Order: sequence, then structure tokens, then C-alpha cells
Amino acid sequence: MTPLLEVQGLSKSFGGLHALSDVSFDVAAGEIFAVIGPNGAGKTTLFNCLAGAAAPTSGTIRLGGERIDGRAPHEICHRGLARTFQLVKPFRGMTVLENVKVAAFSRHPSAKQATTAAQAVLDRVGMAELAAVDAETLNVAQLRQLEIARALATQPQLLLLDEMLAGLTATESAAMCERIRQLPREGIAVIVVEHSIPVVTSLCSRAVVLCFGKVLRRGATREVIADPRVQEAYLGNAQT
Amino acid sequence: MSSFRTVTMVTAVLLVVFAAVSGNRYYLDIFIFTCFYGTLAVCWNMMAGLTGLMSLGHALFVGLGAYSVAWGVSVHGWSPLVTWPMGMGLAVAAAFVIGMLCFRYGLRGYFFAIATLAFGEVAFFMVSATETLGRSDGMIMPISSTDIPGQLQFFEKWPYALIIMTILIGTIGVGEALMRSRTGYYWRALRDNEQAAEALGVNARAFKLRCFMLSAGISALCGAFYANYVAFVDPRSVLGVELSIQMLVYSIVGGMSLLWGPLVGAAVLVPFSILLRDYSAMPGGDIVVYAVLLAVLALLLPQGIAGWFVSKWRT
Amino acid sequence: MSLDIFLQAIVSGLANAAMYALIAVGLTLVFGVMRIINFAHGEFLMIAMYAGYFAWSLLGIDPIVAIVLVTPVLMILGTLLYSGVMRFALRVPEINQMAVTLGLSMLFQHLALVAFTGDNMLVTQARAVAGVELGPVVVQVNQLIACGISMALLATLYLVLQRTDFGLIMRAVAQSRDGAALSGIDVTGVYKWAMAVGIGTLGVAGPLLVSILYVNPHVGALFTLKAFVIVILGGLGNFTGALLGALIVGLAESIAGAWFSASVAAAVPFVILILILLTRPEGLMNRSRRA
Amino acid sequence: MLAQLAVALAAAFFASAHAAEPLKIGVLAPITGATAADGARLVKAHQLAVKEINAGGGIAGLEGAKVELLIADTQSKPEVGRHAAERLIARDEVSALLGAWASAVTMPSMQVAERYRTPFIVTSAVTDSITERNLQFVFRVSPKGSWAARDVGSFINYLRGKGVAIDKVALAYEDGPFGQAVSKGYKKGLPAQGIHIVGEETFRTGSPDMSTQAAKLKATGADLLLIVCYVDDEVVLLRALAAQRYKPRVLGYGGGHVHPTLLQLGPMVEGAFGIVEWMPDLKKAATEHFAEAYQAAYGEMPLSNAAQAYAATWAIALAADAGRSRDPIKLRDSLRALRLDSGPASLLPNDALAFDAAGQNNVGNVISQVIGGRFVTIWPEAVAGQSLRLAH
Repeated sequence: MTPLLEVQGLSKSFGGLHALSDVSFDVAAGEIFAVIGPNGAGKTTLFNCLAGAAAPTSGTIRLGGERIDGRAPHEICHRGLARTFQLVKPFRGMTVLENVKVAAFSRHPSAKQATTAAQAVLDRVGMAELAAVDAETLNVAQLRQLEIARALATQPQLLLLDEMLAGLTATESAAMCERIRQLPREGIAVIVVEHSIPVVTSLCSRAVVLCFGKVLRRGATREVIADPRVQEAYLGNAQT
Repeated sequence: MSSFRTVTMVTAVLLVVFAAVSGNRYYLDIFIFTCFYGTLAVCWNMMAGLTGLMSLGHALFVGLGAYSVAWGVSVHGWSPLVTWPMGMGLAVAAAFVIGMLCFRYGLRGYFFAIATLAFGEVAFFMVSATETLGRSDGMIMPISSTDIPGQLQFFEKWPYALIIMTILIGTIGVGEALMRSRTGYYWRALRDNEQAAEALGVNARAFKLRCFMLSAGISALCGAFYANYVAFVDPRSVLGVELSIQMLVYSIVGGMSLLWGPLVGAAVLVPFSILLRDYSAMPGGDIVVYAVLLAVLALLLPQGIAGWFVSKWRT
Repeated sequence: MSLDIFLQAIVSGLANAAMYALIAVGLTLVFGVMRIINFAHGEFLMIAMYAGYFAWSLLGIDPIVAIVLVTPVLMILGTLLYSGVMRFALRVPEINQMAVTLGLSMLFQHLALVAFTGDNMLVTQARAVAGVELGPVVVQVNQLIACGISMALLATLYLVLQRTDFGLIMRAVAQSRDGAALSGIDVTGVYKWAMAVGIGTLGVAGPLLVSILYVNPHVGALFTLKAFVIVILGGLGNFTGALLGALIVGLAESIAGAWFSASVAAAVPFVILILILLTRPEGLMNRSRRA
Repeated sequence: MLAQLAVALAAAFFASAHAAEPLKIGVLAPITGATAADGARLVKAHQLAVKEINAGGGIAGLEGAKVELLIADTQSKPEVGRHAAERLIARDEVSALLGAWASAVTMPSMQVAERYRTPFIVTSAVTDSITERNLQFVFRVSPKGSWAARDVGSFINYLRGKGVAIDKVALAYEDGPFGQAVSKGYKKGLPAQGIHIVGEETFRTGSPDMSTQAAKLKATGADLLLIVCYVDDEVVLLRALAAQRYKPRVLGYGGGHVHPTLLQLGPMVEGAFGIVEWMPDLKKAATEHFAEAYQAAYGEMPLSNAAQAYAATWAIALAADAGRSRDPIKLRDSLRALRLDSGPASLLPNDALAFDAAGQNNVGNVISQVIGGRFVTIWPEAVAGQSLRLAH
């Protein structure tokens, strides 16, 4: 079976700076996959390339066997890849429901259907009671939930989550992890960027480690974490 | 408020005002210009306030509409049935080209504003140099001593008032319907965070372009109306930067986050400045009051009169 | 067109560019530090021109000498503008700031009309009609003087911004308001100084310009839009960008004016602006922030 | 608003009951805005005429009705002028309109007058098309811009007759409504009179530098330079010419060229010619009277546009007198029949102030020269205050 996402030889440079060089990995349907690495390793650039916000300098990205590299973000979204952002900013002047509706419109052009779909997503993530609330008044945990709800409303096959746990309390983190764990059961594969090693180990079966834009190690999460080079990269990073 | 209710409210208010002033040509003239500037400000703000695209070259589209009518009737005797659609078509096409260029190359904020201004200025100077368009002198359109409805020539003002009211109500109606549809949601999402919107499946370029073309088309419609009403067009009146800036001013004062906010701005400022001018003893007194009022309102009511009113009304 | 005329157009363009640059740097400086575009910039130029004119007509002071008097006055006006208006304008959205400064511009124009009438006032000195021949090219003496002083001032400003602590602080605030505040910089003080310097440069430009041109209440408006175009062309808030922008606009106007009718020539700087923005969407000297 | 309407109606009722209700004349003038200085002078002239009319017992044909001026500020903006015309006609019910200085403001305003069938006398705008559109209610006391070519041509031939060699003529004009209108006439009219135009330079109003234009003009080697622009630009151009050490004879067009600002340039403009609609030293009885009265009232010499405003005001009053009616349509008919070969309205340099079928006053221009730091009329000799000075 072909993997859901196939990244081969992906490189991205800004001027002389190589943010990513020759990155390859693949993600299977229904899998939770981790991208880890110290700060500045190129994780966000990788996400930008996958989601179409930046065009890769070379290499290919295939989603469900079709090439998506260099495509516009909205096309990639329509093909079933959704993402969240590290800095969550809701659309101002809109309620929670309306925020999700923006995303739901990608599958349901009529306003009525989009509303129904958005409501269904809010139910699914347990935010139904916040539907009419002005999105700007939400707290961090709620904003993260909203971010996931918006991404889900585009009905993705693959969801990219960028540091969804940063700044959350322990309880909130646990709830969020639980939420993420359910996604494969709903038929959605997930790629997470995450700093916390325990979270990654508990969530993800496989992982890729980036360091200075290169793949340091790729494989089953436990083996990857145990790799001394990975340890060093992280520790080295922790010391600075 | 549902879209239907907004349109009904606007229509009702317009009809009441129209009924109150319809007996007096002088007040009707003020009413007509209030509607004219109000429509322009509303369609300008569809871009600036609702989609986040500040254009300083909107006069270009007004000018295309106005000059299509003036040129069509003075040179060929064409009816408004031909020239109005022609003006709108030209404006929409111009917006398409300018939009494609600007959005393709990622112009935003002040840079988009100044690029549109540059296009507007180029048009201004080109018309000023074109013999068939009367150069800087502009074009005097024929006026007949009898009404010619087919050429939109009326002695009385109420037919003009009805036409511009229809355009205004239509603009508000279309705008409200769009604001409640996918398009409106996408516009607001683009205004706020283009990157996030694109990730959620919004084709940014297409929807910005759609907004630009709609706004340009309505501006041209207003321009065409202006030409028929005033029966004279010249570059400074319909292509100058001042006209674009007026749209900005009414929008800020009225409130840019609401579709009908700019209409409130025009409804306050246009009659206010005219009446002040007509009744104040000191020449230029209106300029002082207008300038100070503009600065103070922009500072103290950043959300505009309509925005302030709505927030008070909600709480 | 002969070569001589072409050279004349280039030299005149350069002379104009020097004045434009002097006017535009103030605008870009204020924008760089405060992120406000001041549409009343030209009206402060107009005030400086009147000041230069009255120094000459009432006190008999040569406009070049009057710079020394007018500049401090304009600097004080700049700080007053900050404390009176801009301080509050910082709290409202960009587009509202534009409206505020537009209002100021209308107000100043009208007050000048009331105070000085609409008639043109001229500084008439013997050297106003004198020219210097540089080969086939003639430069008016006053333009040459204005050009020289302008370039000297621009160089000084450049050194101040690049080499001194004051310049460093200005640039720090320009880069990040919050970052600068966190590292203990008195941001309000910097704003005040930015306005003082930004408007103060007009104190130099005004007397120079009035000796070349004339002054009336609407003369500033002729330069506001031009300065705005120059500043955008170079990249908002970028000092060297403004110089480059002024050079392009000055030369384009002058060379196009030698070829085409004035209306067509007037469109040329705008065409260039469009072409440049399409290739450099954030101006010549600013790197696009988008990846 | 309704209350105001009621007051207005009541006022109208009572007024019409009164016998000697004043004749209301609306004046559109730029009192603020870019051309405010000119507006102020126009208003003075209108007021002087009204003062004289009323002091002379008002309008006899209207039972001694006084003239009431309603002055509206156009702010030098077309849309403001247009609305002011609406207000004066609809709200104030004036019998006629006068104005409105620049062509750009005049044209939309006169369209209002045409639509509402109220006579509009254009006092100073020069765009030819104003009286070429078959408008029924528009009259003009000022000459068409293109007519300047006719007079300049005759003047050049006059100079040639005096032994002045004028072989090459160059043109420099402001590329806006004003300059375009007049230069178009020159370009068409002068070659027809055997005068060769060797060069043509244009500039936008407000240009800070005209060295290139000056250099190009110098390169043409023209011995007469025809300038059409406002006085601000003329100063910049003349200085640039002087810097080039190029001193052709200069002939500027319009009120801008007999403007006091120009005299501030001193020796540089000595000897310069101007073609202008009127001069205060014209040898005509009405001119002498007006110049004296204006100077006595305001302490300054009137400019050409003031004379036009003055003549237009008198023309309306005399037309109302002749037709014994203040009704706009009857007033229009009286204006058409008007022929004023004497009296205050005859101060312009033609035999009689009269409007042809198109509403145009067939009036020529005169040529002025700066002699001894003053503007004096030197041509046509019949009305000239002094004779031509050729020291060059």
C-alpha cells in the first residue's frame, strides 16, 4: 500500500541559508507521526512546505500518491491536508462557530450546510457550548481547541499539528493528547511537532528527528529517542 | 441582524428621508450626493474594511464609468443602456488586470494602496492628455430643454434620487448577501490572517480579485450616474486622488468593520459639510470644522460612528 | 533630442532629487520609528517656507542663513505635533492615523490661507536669476546651493543614524518597539526626537525651497504625494531607500519631461513605481518579509 | 427641514407681496482653496458694481429694486461650485448666476444653470467649448481662449511693422485646462497668419524646476516666447530662462501675466508683454471710471478679471431693467438683446458688450507691457495708455 504522505529529498533554502536539506520520510494512513528536533531545526519550514505556504526548492511531496509540492495552500487543503499554527490567532470579529464555518466552507459552499458542518465539528471537539462566543475572548486552551476544530472542519486525511501543547496546564495537555489520540480512529493521520519527549513517546508510533535542516534519525519513536545523537542534539540544545 | 433586515432598514430610512426632502430641489441635491458618496464609500470599504485591501486609486473606476457615459453620449450619442454596462465592464476588466498584477506579486498594506494610487494617477494624466476625452478641460455633455428619459435627462431631481437610491440599496443588498455567504466569510478571514485563511482552503487571490472587481464595478456604476446627473466630467472631479481619499474618510468616520458603516459616515459628513458651508457666515469655516472633526473622530472613535453605536447597542 | 538637453535633464533631475530626498527622509524617518505616515508633512514644509520668506522679507535675512532660525522652530513644532496629536494617534489603527494627519493637513492649509492670503510670495534675490554653466548645462545658483546643503544634511543624518548611540537607539525602536522598551530605552523620548528630526529636516528644506520656488498655502500639498511615492518606492522607513527613491523620481520626471508632453511625463514616475513594486513588493531597499 | 421649508415658503410669499423686492444675483467665486486670492478680487468687483447700481436708485425697470448679491464660495473645487449653483438657484431663487473663475468649476456649475433655465454669465473662464455647446442660458463676457491667437497674430504683425524681427515663435504652457485651451488656439491660429511656431514646451502646474524646458526653448532660438500659465509657474519659468541667459521677448497670456506677483521679479520682467482681456489704463471712459472707483474703494488696482466681473454684474442689472423682469427666462431673452456701447458695462476693449447667438461676447484682448515696473497697455493703439517700448 502506498503511504498517505511521501516526502522525498525535500530541500528549502532562503538565499544562502539551507533551512531543509534532503529530507525524506513517509506517513501511513491512520498513523500519528512526530517531527522532533531542537529549535531552528526546520520543523516549521517543513510544515510550511507540506502545507504549501512555502514552495520547496527541490524534492517531492506526495499526498495519497499525487504530488502536492509547490501547489497553493488552498489546493492542498482541498486535497485533504490541514494544519494548525504555532501562534493561534482566531479571525477577529467572528464567533467560535463562524471561525469554524470559514473552514467548513471548503467542503460546503452553501452557508446553511457549512453551519451544520461547523456545528457538528464543534460537537465533536466538545466546544458546542462556546459556539456563540466571540472568539477573541477564548483562553489559550480553548484557542487551541478552536484551531483543531477549524482544521477538522476542512475534513482532512492528514492533520499537521504545530506545538499544540505549548503553554497548556497538565490537565489541559492530557485532554489535548486524548483528543489527538482519537483522530486516527476518525480516519485522520496526524503529524505533530512537539518538544516534550514523554508526550511524543506516548502519542506517536514513529518519528523523524531534524537537526539543522537535515534528517538525523528516522524510525520507531522509542528507537529514535534512544539514539545518542538525538540525545546530544537535544541536550546540546537544552544547555544553551 | 439578518441581511434582509439591514436592507429593509436602509431602504426605510432612505425612503423617509427622500419623502421629507423630495419637495425641495436643494435638499434633494444634497440627498443625491450623500447617496452617491455613500455608495462609493460602502463599495470601497468592501475592500478596505471587510477584505483588508486599502485602495487609493478607486477614482480610476469611477472615472471609467463617468467617461464611458460622457464619451459615449457626446461622441456617438449612445444611450445609457450601452454606456453604463460599458463603463462597468471596463472597470471590472481594469480591476481584474490591476488585481492580478498586485496579488500575483504579493502587494499588501500601504504598498497595495500606493500601487492602486499609481494606476489611478496614470489614468488621470493619460486622460488629461487625450484629445477625444477633452483633455484637462473635461467633457460637457449635451443638455436638452425637455426631459429625455432614454438619456437620463430630467428637469426634476427625484428620478435621479430614485436611481442612486436603487444603486445604493442594491449595493447594500448584494453586500449583505455576500457577507452571509462563503464569500463574505472568506473576505473577513483574508483581512485578518491571510496565511491561516489559505490553510483553511481559501483561494486568497481569487477571492481578493472577486472583491476588487465587484467594488470596481459598483464604483463605475456610481461614476456613470455622476456623469448623467452632473452632465459634465473632468479628470479632477472623477479621476483625482481627492475622490479616493473621500471614500477613505467616510469609511473611517462611519466605521470600517460594518458593511453599512461607511454609509453612516457619508450620511453624517456630506450633509454636515454642505450645510455648514451654506449657512456659516465665515467662508472656509466648514473646512476648519470638518478637518478638526475628522481628526478628532479618527482619534476618539476608532471603530467609527456605526461601530460605536453597534457596540453600545449590544451591551 | 540633443545630448545637451539630455545632460541638462539629468542635472536638473539630480538637483530636484536632492530636494525631494531632503523632504522625503523626514517622512520615512517618522514612519520608521513610529509607523505613522504623516499626510501633513507637506504642510510643515509650507510653514517652513513661510518662515523662510518672512525671515527674508521682514528681517532681511538670507534664506540660507534663515535655516539656522527656522530649523529649531520646526523641531519644536515636531515635538508639539507629537505631544499634541501623534501620541494619541499611536493608539488607533493605521488607517485612522492617515485620517488624523489628513485632517491636520486641511486645517493647516486653511489657516495659512486665512493668515497669509492665497497670493504667492517670492524671495527675490539677485542670485535667484543667476545660472552657473557646467559645460553645456546650466544650473541655477539657488538650486546648486540647495542641492549642496541638502546633500550635506543628508550625509550628516546618515552618519548620525549609523554611527551614534542616538542613531542606534532610533534604529532599535524602529525594529522593535517592545524590544527597545524592554531593554530600558525611553521609547516616548525617542518618538519625540524622531518627530523633531523628521519635521526639523523641513526647517532646512523650507527656506531653500522658497528661494527657488514661491510660497502659497497649497505649495506643501505639491510635495506630500511625491514624498509619499518616494518613501514607498524606497521601502517604508528605510533611509537609503528614500534617497534612492528621490533619485529615481527626480530623474524620471526630468528626463520624461524632456521627451513627452507634461501630462504624459507626469505619469512616468507612477509607471516606474508600479513596475518597481511588482518586482519588489515592499520597496527597493526592504527585503520581502514573506518567505 | 420641514420647518425651514415653511419659513422659506413664507418668506417667498411675503417678498412677492412687496413691490421692490431685490433682484437676486448669485456669484460663484473661489473664496477659499487654491485660487482664493483671485476670488477675493472678483468679489470686490461684483460688490462695487452692486454698490453703484443701488446708489443710483436701483433698477428703474423693476420699480427701483435693489440688487442683492448672494456670494457662494466654490473652494476652487468643481463639486463645491456645482452644489453652490444648485443652492443659489433652488433655495435662494436667484435670477441669474455669475462666475465661477476657473473653467473646471464653471462648467459643472453652468450645466446646473442650463438645466434649471437660469442665465449664467461666465466672467473669466476661457475654455472655448463653453459657448460652443449650443447652451441656451450660458453667456460669456470673457473671450474664448483660442481668440488670443487672433490678437497675438495681429500684434506680431504690428511689431513687424515697427521693424521688430520676429521670425520664430515658441510656446510654453501649463498642461492643464487653462494652458491647453489657449495653446490649442495658438497652434491653430498663428500658422494661419504666417507665424511659424518652432517649439512647444509643457509643464504641470507646480513644477519645482523648469531648467530642461528652458534649455529646450533656448535651443529653438525663438525670438518671441508665448507663455500660458498661472503666475506661480511663470515665475519659475522666467527664472530658469534667465539662468540660461536666454532673453527672448516674452508674451504671457491672461490675468496671470498682469499679476502683481510678477512685478516682484523686477528688472527681469521689464519689457515683457502680456495679452490680457482688460487693463486699468485702457482709454475708455468706463474703464477710467471703474479703475478710479475700485482704487478708491479698495486701495489697489483692479485686475482684468475684476473688470469682467464688474461688467457682468452691470449687464445683468441692465438686462433686468430693459426687460422689466426678474424672471430668469425673460432675463435670458433680455441678455440676448443687450447691446451696451456706453455706460459702466462697456469697459471691456470692444465696441459694445453684446452676446451673440451662442452667448459669446465678441471681445478681443489687449497687449500690455511692463514699463518702468508697471503694467501699461500698449496695443491696440486706439485704447493704449502708452506706446510700445522696444529697448531690448
